[in-house]
Amino acid sequence: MSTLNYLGQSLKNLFSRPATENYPAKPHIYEERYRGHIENDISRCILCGNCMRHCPSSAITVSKAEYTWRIRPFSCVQCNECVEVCPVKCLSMVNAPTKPGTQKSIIVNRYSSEQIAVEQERQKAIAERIAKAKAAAAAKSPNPADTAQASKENKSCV
Amino acid sequence: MQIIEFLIFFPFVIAAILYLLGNSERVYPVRKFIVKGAAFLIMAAVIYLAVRVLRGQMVRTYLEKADTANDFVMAGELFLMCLVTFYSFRFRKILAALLSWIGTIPILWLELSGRAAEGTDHFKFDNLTVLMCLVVGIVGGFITIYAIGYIKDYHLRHPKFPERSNWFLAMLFVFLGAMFGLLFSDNLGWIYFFWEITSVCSFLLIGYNREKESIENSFKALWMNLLGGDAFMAGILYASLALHVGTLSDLQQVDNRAVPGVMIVVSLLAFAALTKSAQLPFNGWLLGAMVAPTPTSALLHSATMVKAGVYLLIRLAPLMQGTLTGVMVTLIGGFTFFAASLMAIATSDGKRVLAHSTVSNLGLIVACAGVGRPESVWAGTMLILFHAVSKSLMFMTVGAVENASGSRNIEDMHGLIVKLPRLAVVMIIGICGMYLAPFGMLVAKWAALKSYIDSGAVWLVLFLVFGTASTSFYWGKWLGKIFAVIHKSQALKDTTHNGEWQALYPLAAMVIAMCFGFPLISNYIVQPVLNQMFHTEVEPVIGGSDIAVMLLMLILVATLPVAGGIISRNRRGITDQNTRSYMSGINAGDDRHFLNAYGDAQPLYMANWYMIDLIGELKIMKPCLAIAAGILVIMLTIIIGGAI
Amino acid sequence: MADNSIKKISIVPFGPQHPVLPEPIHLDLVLQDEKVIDALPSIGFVHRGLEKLVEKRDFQDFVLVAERTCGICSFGHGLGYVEAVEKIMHLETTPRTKYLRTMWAELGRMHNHLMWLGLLADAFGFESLFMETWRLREKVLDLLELTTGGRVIFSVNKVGGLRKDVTKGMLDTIMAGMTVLTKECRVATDTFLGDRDVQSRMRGVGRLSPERAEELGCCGPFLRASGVRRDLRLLGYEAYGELQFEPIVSFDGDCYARCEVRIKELYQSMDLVRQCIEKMPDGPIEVPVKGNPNGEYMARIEQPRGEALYYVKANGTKFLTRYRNRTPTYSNIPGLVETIKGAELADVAMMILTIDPCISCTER
Amino acid sequence: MKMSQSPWMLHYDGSSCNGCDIEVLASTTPVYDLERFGIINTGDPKHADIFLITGGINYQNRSVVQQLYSQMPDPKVVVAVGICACDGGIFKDCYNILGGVDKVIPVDVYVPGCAARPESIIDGVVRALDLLEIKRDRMRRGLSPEEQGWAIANINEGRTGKAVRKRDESVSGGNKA
Amino acid sequence: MTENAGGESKGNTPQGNVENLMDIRDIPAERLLDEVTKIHFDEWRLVQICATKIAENRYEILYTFGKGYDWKNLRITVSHEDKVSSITSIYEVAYLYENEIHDLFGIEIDMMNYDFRGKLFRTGVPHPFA
Amino acid sequence: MLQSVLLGFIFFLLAPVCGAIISGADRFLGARMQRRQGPTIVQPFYDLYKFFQKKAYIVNGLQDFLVIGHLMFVMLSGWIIYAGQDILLAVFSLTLAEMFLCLAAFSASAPYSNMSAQRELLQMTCTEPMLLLMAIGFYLHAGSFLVSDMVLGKMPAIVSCPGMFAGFLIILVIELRKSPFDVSSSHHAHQEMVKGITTDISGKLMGWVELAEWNEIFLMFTFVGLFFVCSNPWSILWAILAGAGAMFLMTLIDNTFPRVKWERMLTIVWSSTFIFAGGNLLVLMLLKG
Ligand code: NFV
Ligand code: SF4
Ligand code: SF4
Ligand code: SF4
Repeated sequence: MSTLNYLGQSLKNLFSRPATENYPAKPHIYEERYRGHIENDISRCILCGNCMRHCPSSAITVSKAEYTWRIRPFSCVQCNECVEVCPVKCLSMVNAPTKPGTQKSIIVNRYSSEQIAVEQERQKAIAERIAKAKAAAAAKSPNPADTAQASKENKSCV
Repeated sequence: MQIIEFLIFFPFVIAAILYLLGNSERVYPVRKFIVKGAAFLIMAAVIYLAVRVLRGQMVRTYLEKADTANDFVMAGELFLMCLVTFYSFRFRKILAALLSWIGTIPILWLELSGRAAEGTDHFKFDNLTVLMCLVVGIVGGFITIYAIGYIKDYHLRHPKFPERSNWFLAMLFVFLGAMFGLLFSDNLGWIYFFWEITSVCSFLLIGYNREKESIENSFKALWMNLLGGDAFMAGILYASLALHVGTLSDLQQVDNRAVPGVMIVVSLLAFAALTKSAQLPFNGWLLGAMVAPTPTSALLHSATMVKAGVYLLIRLAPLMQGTLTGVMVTLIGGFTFFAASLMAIATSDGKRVLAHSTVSNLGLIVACAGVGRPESVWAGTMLILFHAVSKSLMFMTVGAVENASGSRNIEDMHGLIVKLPRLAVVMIIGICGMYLAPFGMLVAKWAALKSYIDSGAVWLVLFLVFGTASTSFYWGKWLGKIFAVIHKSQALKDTTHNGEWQALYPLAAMVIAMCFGFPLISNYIVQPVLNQMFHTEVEPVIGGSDIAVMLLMLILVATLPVAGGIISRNRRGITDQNTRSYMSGINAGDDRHFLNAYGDAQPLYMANWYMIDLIGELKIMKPCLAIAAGILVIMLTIIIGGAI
Repeated sequence: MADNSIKKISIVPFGPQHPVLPEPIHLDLVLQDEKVIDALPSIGFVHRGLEKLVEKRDFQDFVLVAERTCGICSFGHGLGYVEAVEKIMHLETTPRTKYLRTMWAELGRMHNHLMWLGLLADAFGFESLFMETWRLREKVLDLLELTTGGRVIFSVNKVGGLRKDVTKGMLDTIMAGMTVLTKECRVATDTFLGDRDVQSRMRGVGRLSPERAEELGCCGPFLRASGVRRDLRLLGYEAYGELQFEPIVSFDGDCYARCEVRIKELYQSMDLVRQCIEKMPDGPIEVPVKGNPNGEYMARIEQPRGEALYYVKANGTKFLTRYRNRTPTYSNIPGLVETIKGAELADVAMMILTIDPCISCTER
Repeated sequence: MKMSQSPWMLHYDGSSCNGCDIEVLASTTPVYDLERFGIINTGDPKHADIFLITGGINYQNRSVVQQLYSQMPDPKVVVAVGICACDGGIFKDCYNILGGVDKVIPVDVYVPGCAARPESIIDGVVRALDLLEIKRDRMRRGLSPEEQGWAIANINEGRTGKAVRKRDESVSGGNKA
Repeated sequence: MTENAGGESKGNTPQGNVENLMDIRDIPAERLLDEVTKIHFDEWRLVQICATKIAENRYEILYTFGKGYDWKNLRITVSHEDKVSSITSIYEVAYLYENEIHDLFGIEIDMMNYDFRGKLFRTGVPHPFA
Repeated sequence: MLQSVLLGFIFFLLAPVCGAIISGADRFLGARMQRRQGPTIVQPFYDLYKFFQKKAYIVNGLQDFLVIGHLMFVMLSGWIIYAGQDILLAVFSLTLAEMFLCLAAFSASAPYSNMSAQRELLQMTCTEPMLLLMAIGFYLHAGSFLVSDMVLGKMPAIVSCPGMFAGFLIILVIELRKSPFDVSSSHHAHQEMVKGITTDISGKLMGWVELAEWNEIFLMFTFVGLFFVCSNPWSILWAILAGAGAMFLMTLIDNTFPRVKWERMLTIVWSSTFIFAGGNLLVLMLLKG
């Protein structure tokens, strides 16, 4: 037992440099692994919606019809789940956090016009194929289950 | 000087009338008229007397031969003894009777055997007398006025007590008469007689309810006071037989260096005074006396009777200066001041706090008297004045609050400023008068401190500073309770009678007026007392610039409400909006409830600090009594042994 | 008429918003002067109902929710949940996983204890000590951030293994960090344990006897400070069975003892981390998970605050029937209420802190 | 001199997981030291200018949050720290979570992150300082709270236990719908 | 206690084939107090109480007791109509768990020593787990 | 007379500035002792400016009036000292000022305000004996309570009153609301009393309290200085140095002690007052004869 245990430390602290990082003036360097925010390389994204389904805080909305991949950064808990489930690994966790804002923004990634064109092309092709297959199947035997099977397979191989 | 006879006899006459009137409903108006009339007459008389004496600056002795009166006094003493004996046997408290016999029989023997020393005159009055008369007459007068309304309410609230209000009022007047007698008498025997009347009066008044507790307490008061009376008697005996001195003024003339025996007398009288002013080993009776109806407490136990003790001490002050007796008295006084103020912290009953505070303040005065220097006597006298007015005001307000709200517990005075605003303001004035800076008591304390330092009494200084600190604690928290503003609480019905207001307002006004007027009081009333007492021109105790600063403080305090008014009028300037008080974010709609653990609105209750476990009466009363008793016994032994 | 007519009891709310409480808890305090003569807790200001989310999130994703039960012992929550599910699915994780999990759990304990020390210092009004311990805590957080990518929420566990591996360089950094911390923590911990004034605040305050502590269901350091030697790490889950350590007990049962236990645990954790790194095996960090769990199990692990239970009941689908988490604070609350009674108001904050309450854990 | 040079903050933990909570505390400690900006972490709403809330709003703490907000003297800003405070975060589907702080009081700055980093908190607070200045000017010009765009949560009167429950239930119906 | 009748526990669960990895003994609700008294007499401590909804208006309540590092569980099955008797008279600390069960599941618990009357958690939705 | 009145007004000029600088320096040094960068030294001015920019939400109509009373009497006691008047009256006036603040807290009738008002009263009980004894020490040293007599003395008061000085340093900790004796209200964030007596005071009103506090701080350091000044003009330098030293000491103490509980505070302060100041008093009185 003793008194004034901390006196020395207080004095030492007084004469040593403060531990403070001068943050806004001196930018912080984030750890490489730090989970800051999600970015999507939309050119590779296939809008499969896997990320949307797995996101625990429903931050991602994928809309095939609009060719958009939306994320609400003010809802994203940076769990990295979407990155892990993305089949084409187009998502990445960037190590800088989202800046605070006065509004809860939404980031919308939309296919570029070329991409849309390509995609539309492909959709059309698929639709044609399906239509063809359907017609063929209908001609053979009208079994709806098979059709569904087929369409599912189609989807996943896109 | 018929006025003296008037002051002594008139109250007795009124008492007799009041008693004979009985207490049926019919006589109330008459009685009210008589009491008020008598009170105002007494007040007028003392003021008249005061003006005359102060203008003349004279000391007058009076009534050289008074054989009939002497016989009368003897008869009276006998009567008192019989009365006490009767009551003691009736309630099986033989101690009181014994003490009474011990006190009375030797005196009677002394008188009858003719060995009593012949003094010069039986009556004497000087500025000190007049000052005390003013206190007794004016404060006492207001208290009697207050008592009429009070006692009526009291019986309404306590139907179980037998109504004897005629007797009650009569006793108050008897007491006033006795008090005047005590003040004017110079003859020690007479002083003793009146002294005993006050003791018995207080005994009777304390036992007014005739309950078990009040009877207990009344006998406690009686035996303690009679014990003091016995010491008084012993003093008279010694003075008469050994020194051949029969009057107070003769006693004062004796040179205490030449005649060491005089210190025995002084010590014995001082002992008597200590019991009467409820100093520490004897403070029990004053605390017990709080069972009596409030006017009793106000009159006997704050304003007047207990002042008889300190009055005597102040008279003896020049003799005590620098002697062992002085040391004894200052020690007891200082210690009482400190200990009683500690005990007051741990008390929540309003009247009991007042009782402790009275004891504590009397301790201060006693210590002042014990020091015996001009400044200290000045301080003591000022303290008597301010204390009498403020304390009786406090007692009466507490009584009125009790009548209106049903409780005199300080805890129940929470938010009094909203509940009973008028009484609260009066009470605030009273409390401020008791201890806050620019008010009277503080001025006196300033002087007391100075004189203690000058007299070199280290212990006394320490007692004073620590005692002052604890004093502010208990007054502060009381004041805080009053000031608490509870959101949305309603005013209670103020049942205070007109008659009570007629006493409260003037006294409150007096507290304030005396604060502003203290330089005048000092100059015209107190300073002459000192001059007479010390037979020199005593320098003004408090300097000019100090007075200026004190007045400045007063003016600041006085302008505060005005400033506050202006601020409140332009509320937008300073404050904008009312909000709820902070309760960790769970006020339930108002400032009085919060959401408790069960999710219900729980009324908030805030109590004051009492530190019962640290300084509660149960904890420290006994040690304090032991210490004080030890001091007394040891010092008395040394003094008396030394003198003999 | 001695003072029996006295009303000297105040009833005041303590919390939910109160500067000494980092988290909302509410106590109705009944005070006499400042002595607490009765206290009644109420909780629910942080109740979110996350246990019910198992019915909406699949059992793999739910670990992300589970670890967000609490930002302080988040690693443990993830671990407990994952353990329960793995047990039901009869999965045996790889050795490296076990060691890494153990290491992180101990790092988590360190950051928790340092945080707690700071808050305790603050509760008895020692601000500079608070600053000091939190400065040290930042170093632990840096290590955690380096390895997991999060400062308080780590998201490294998953059913069957880990999401992230740790490189050799990182392990070295941690090793170095431990050395620095062991050295730097000394001044602060010595002040806690040695300073007379600090002791005057803690010694003899909030005593709890071992029998009573058991009866009230206390756990963790709170219990061990009362002299009961119970530390669930001795069960040997994950890699604990292979590490050398001895549970820390103290016998006074007062605030000082609790502080002592936690400080010793702080150093013990440093040691355990070192042991983990030294023994760290190589190998894969996950095993494949097939199918859905079916069954029930109650996993129990030693969290920084004591034993935590994770009850999982699965039904063969990917959504669980029930996930229940009984946290150490939950079972410590009766003990807290017991110790608060008779304490002083000034001690209440400290007393609340000496059980190291975690309300988010408690209320889930 | 600017009033934003001395913003005092009040921190209240809503239904957070503590993660953001300790990060807020951490940002007052040596490494981040909010006091550089004149910020004092006060525990008293009546002295505070910035209201930092972590965690979402649940049915029990919503009146607390509103009350604390109403006890802060104008001008004041609210900073929601962490995803939970922004919109309920990972718990937004829980039965007892109403959502973000903006469900009950107007929020001025949202600080994202789970948990929000001290750096982000500093950014957010610095952001709030400008708003504080703007609000002060608006207040000076005598705009009423409504014109200033703040909804004063009027929760002062008549809310004893039962009333709270009732109102909460009715609101909850609306929100969930 | 290991004489755990696996069959019994299967009977209670709708899925039927839940594998039981813990030491659980199913008892009828009426016997609860007797059993708990016995356990208390053997100096076991109460570790936790937990309720689970197994079907519409069917709940099982799991009482866990511990002694050193050993644990054992009792389980009763109740519905809203039943009144579960409180074990607070035996284990005083059970009040938090029982209040919680009452608040979240709407199961009536009789004679608790601290009854928060459904205000422990004050949830927006009454009995969310029911 | 006029001269002294005018001299007293110097206080009104000096106090806000010096008081603010002192508390700013304290905050700065304190931060550095905690290894933080900390605010700038002029931070208190920003704070005050901020307070006056804010609205004041009051809980009742008495508060503003009582707070103004507090400020007025703190200023009055400063004035008394600088006008060379009676130091004892300055102490009394300070007590009155404190009482006003307590009442402002009491009037809120709220739990934390009320409890800290009780504690504040207790703190006053702790400090008052020492303040009075300090005045007495000065009296014994200079032969009068007048500050003007004291500063014109040959010797500085520290020569005869070292014990008083030691005792005063202890209560200075209370008066400056520093740990370990910051039981009623603290400058640190985490205190069981929330913000102590000022808990229910907000906005502009808080500005007045803050201003009063600067005055009080400056007054306290004036007392420290009074121990060192004498007729020698250089003594003023000593006084300033002593003030600076005391300030540094206070900051250091603030950062090396935990807060004590009230009972311990009472015993520590009263016994140290009794021993240091009482002993000093005894010696002085014996020397005087
Ligand atoms: N340790 C821990 Fe927890 C868990 N489980 C507990 O009460 O902190 Ni938030
Ligand atoms: S999972 Fe990957 S590919 Fe699929 S929508 Fe999301 S980002 Fe695009
Ligand atoms: S990181 Fe997590 S929360 Fe964020 S978008 Fe991806 S899955 Fe959703
Ligand atoms: S945002 Fe994340 S870290 Fe912050 S409180 Fe919510 S869950 Fe916890």
